[in-house]
Amino acid sequence: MMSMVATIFAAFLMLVTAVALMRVACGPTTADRMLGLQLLGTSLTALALLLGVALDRPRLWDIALVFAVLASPTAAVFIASMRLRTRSTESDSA
Amino acid sequence: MTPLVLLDLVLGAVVLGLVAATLWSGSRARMTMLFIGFGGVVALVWMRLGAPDVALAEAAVGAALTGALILRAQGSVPAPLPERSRPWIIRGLVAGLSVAVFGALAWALISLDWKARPGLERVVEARLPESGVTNPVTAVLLNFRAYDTLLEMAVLLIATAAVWCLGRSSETPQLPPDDPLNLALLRPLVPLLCIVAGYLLWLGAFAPGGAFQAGAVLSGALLLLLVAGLPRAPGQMDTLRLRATIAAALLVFLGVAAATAMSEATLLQYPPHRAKDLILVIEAALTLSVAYTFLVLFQGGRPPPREVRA
Amino acid sequence: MSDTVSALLAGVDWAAVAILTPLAGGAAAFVLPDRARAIGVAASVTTAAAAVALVWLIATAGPYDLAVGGWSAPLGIRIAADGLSAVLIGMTNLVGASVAVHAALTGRQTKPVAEAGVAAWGFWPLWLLLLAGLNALYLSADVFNLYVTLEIVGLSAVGLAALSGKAEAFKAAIRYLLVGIIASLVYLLGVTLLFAQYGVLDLAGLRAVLVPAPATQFAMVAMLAALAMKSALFPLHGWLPPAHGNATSPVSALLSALVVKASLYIAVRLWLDLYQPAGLGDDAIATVLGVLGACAVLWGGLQALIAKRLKLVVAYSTVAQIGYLFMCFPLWADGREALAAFVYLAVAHAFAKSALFLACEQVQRTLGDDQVSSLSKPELPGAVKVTFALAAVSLVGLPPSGGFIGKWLLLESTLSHGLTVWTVIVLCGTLLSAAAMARVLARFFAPEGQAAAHPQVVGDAASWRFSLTPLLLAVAAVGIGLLGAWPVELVGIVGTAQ
Amino acid sequence: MNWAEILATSLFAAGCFFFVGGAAGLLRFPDVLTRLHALTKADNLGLGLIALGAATLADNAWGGLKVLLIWLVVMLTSATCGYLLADQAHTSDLEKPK
Amino acid sequence: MTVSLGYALLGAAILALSIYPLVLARDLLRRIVAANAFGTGIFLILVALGFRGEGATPDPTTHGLVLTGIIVAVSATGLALALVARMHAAGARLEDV
Repeated sequence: MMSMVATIFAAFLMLVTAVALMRVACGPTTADRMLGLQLLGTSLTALALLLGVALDRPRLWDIALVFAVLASPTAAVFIASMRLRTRSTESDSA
Repeated sequence: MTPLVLLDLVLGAVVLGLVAATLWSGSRARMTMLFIGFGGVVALVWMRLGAPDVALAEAAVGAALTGALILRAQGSVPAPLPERSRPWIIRGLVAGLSVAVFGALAWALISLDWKARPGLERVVEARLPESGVTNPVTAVLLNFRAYDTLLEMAVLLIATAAVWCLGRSSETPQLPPDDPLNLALLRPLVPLLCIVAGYLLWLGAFAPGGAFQAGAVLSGALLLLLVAGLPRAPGQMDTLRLRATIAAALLVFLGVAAATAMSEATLLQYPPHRAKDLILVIEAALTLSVAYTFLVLFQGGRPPPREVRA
Repeated sequence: MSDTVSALLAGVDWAAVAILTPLAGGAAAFVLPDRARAIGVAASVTTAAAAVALVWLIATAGPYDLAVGGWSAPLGIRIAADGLSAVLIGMTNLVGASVAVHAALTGRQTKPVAEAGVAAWGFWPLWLLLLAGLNALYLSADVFNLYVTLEIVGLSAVGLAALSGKAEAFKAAIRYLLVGIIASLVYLLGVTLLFAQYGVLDLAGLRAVLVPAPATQFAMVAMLAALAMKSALFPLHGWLPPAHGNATSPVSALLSALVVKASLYIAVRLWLDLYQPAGLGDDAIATVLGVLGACAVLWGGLQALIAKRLKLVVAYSTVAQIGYLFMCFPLWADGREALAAFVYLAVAHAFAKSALFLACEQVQRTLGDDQVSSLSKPELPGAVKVTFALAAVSLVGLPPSGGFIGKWLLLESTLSHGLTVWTVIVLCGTLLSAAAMARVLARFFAPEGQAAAHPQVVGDAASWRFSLTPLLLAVAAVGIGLLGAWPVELVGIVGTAQ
Repeated sequence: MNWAEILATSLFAAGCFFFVGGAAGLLRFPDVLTRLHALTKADNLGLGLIALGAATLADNAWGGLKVLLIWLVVMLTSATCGYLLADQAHTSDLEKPK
Repeated sequence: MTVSLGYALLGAAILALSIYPLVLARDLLRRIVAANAFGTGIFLILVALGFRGEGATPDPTTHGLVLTGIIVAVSATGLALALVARMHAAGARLEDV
């Protein structure tokens, strides 16, 4: 019973990820895309938790943990790369 | 229609739309960012198909690390000029090829006997007690097909050596250095990533997890240290220790291979009572090597030697 | 005497030594850059010795076969070698060790290409790991393991191709890498479908169960296409000349002599073992391969004839030689009889081509560039000219060289199959490559103008260090023709299980 | 359904509601900073509720702890990165469409 | 059974969708991303093959092969991206390859 409920919620949450992906696709600024990815990351974490319940495999929560901890390096690399690029364009124009 | 079918359909539609949106149109930024998302969504597919080991690797390697690599490249390579289109005949041919490949592949897949698919799960299950671990995927990777994994370590080392031969690493992207807030917030994450890596390594013997996943998570910690601009972050100097860490997995694996080949057993045949320990030792070395390899791949070149920096 | 030698050798698993030594050497050369050259030469020579021992044992005691880790197929991976693998392992290790010695002899003179900051040590780890990959590839009897070895070979070859640090070399390397990645993925797709249908990855296991089914046939065609791409079969050869022509000379020698043979070997192995049971051993595909091979012979020959740079002449001649090797495929419809032709052509080409590329280095250093038009300057040392002449004898296929025997066997086979058109093409190709080589040699041996008053020879480019190994390799290319029936007998050793 | 399952179901439902709110904000709000504002609140609350729901279903204490740890990590990450992103969006040309 | 086949066909579709950009895209980065997607398509077929229905033990061999494939793919991607960056630094144009 619980697995069925969780499956339905998971399918529903998949649609939320689709919305997040739309923001990633449409931008318009790169920061918007990053925000979309951030929502995607959070909803993927939630989805991993729900799938663990839905498929009755609590081991899948470890994947949620990996999603959660690896969100910060990706975001940090993103912001750092943006800084590097802004600085290099500034020095180009100077 | 059961809920699971509903989930399958939504998941399939999202994946398909995502691939098309990533590859077929739009700016470079759109492609890169969507591709990172693609890795995450694919990890869900692996979970759905009962492959948590693969899902862990995809979440860590496919989404996070490949994403970091591509973001870095995107930062240092400007987008090309607006695309000149190729002659229509070539485009037509390639489009035709895509359709033909899909048609032939679909036909081949449908023609398979999906009710009685051959597979090795029975054999693996039967021999699992002899492997020294209880997670069948770890048994496959580090015992039954350990030779593949040994050669795979060579692939990682080749990638590192080749990247280093291209020249010195260019400037590393860094977060704002003068902001105490981000350091204060990032600092707890680094030990946490290390703990999670250790947890995955330990888990691999009996549950989904293992060295590759652990190594990828550990390299997340190393990347964080690097972009946070900490002065003593690892991987910034070309030292003996760095090179030895990168080569450690291959060397340890080779040591085991040589020892087994020289003993009465055959190549890579672990003594049964030692199998568990040997696998753990190899996996520990593998975790470290994988983590540092990803770090130097991210840097995209050979770091300067110690003297230059001092 | 041979019994004593065999008994002495039998105690050691030489195949394992031939794989593990270069792997360990590669890792060590990576960790200790200061010692890389010494490690590189020592590991290359040790590996070559192990390979010779392995070939000896196969020749005297029969095929090699080992279930790695004691896990028999289908669970584990098997490594095995029959006569065909043995010949190619011998070729790889002898040529490889020679090139390594050459690189060590001449490496001291190599000026680091400072502007690109390319690390000179990089050759050693990459070459040793490439060698390990090649040996593992020839020994593998598992289709997925073959994929991993293909990746080792492909990635290390790309790394080596980029070593020269020139912008064109980077461009050629990325093109090479993309082709390699696509080809590997297509091959992996084939492996996936085979596993889908049979749940088996072992070659012998597959041969036992293969049936003509859609998935199998798709898999076989995909794998063959991928391997043809990796072997630069016409018209998928576009990546080869820039990659081989812009690399440093030892690297060009390794890529041209050894690396293209690796994917070709897998194609032959699959062709001989799996295509008949898959219902694809019929004429259609074989004819396509043969026709493409013929096109490659003519096109490569033509391009070699008009190329402006010496290294491009040599690189296009590789395209043509690969064509000959693919022309062998239609002759195998009923068994292994033309295998000897294939092996002779492949081995003779490996020796001759490595000799040519290594000799190019001395030309480049002496003349400052490698334009064909400047080859008539009289500064060139005699050893280079002799090397070129000997290697040309083998490439063109004049008696008594190895190339001659290969072409003779090929012609004999085409005639006995009644494939007269094939015969004509082989002869045309021979004429073309003779013309291309004559174009170079004519300039060598008919120098124009005076020697410059102040020869601008870089360093000691005239030294024996540069000419010794190429000369030996060229002599070997000719000398292979004098080995008699021994190689044919060796190729005839067929494993029960590979 | 026992009480834990009922509780979990309602927590899941509430979590999904917040996710929908976050997604709507991300889609409809006019610029980066307002979107950021909507997002950081909604997705953290949404995940928190779903994590709480999952924790009520956990077999053992470690499972429940792990789920709560996940929530904490996501909150920490999103606070840091949201801050950095806002900072970056202010000081650079990020807001210009690329 | 249908679940496996469905996901295998999804893999085939991903693979087919990535062929065009893999072969024809002018931007090298796009070709590299397309190669990764192509690989994912193959991995999806493999994992779908190993799937044996809800609750049943999947085939761990396919998972092992996919894990090996993922690591090989990221190595090749890392090398390719470094080469592209280096090519750009050396002044070659990215769309001429």
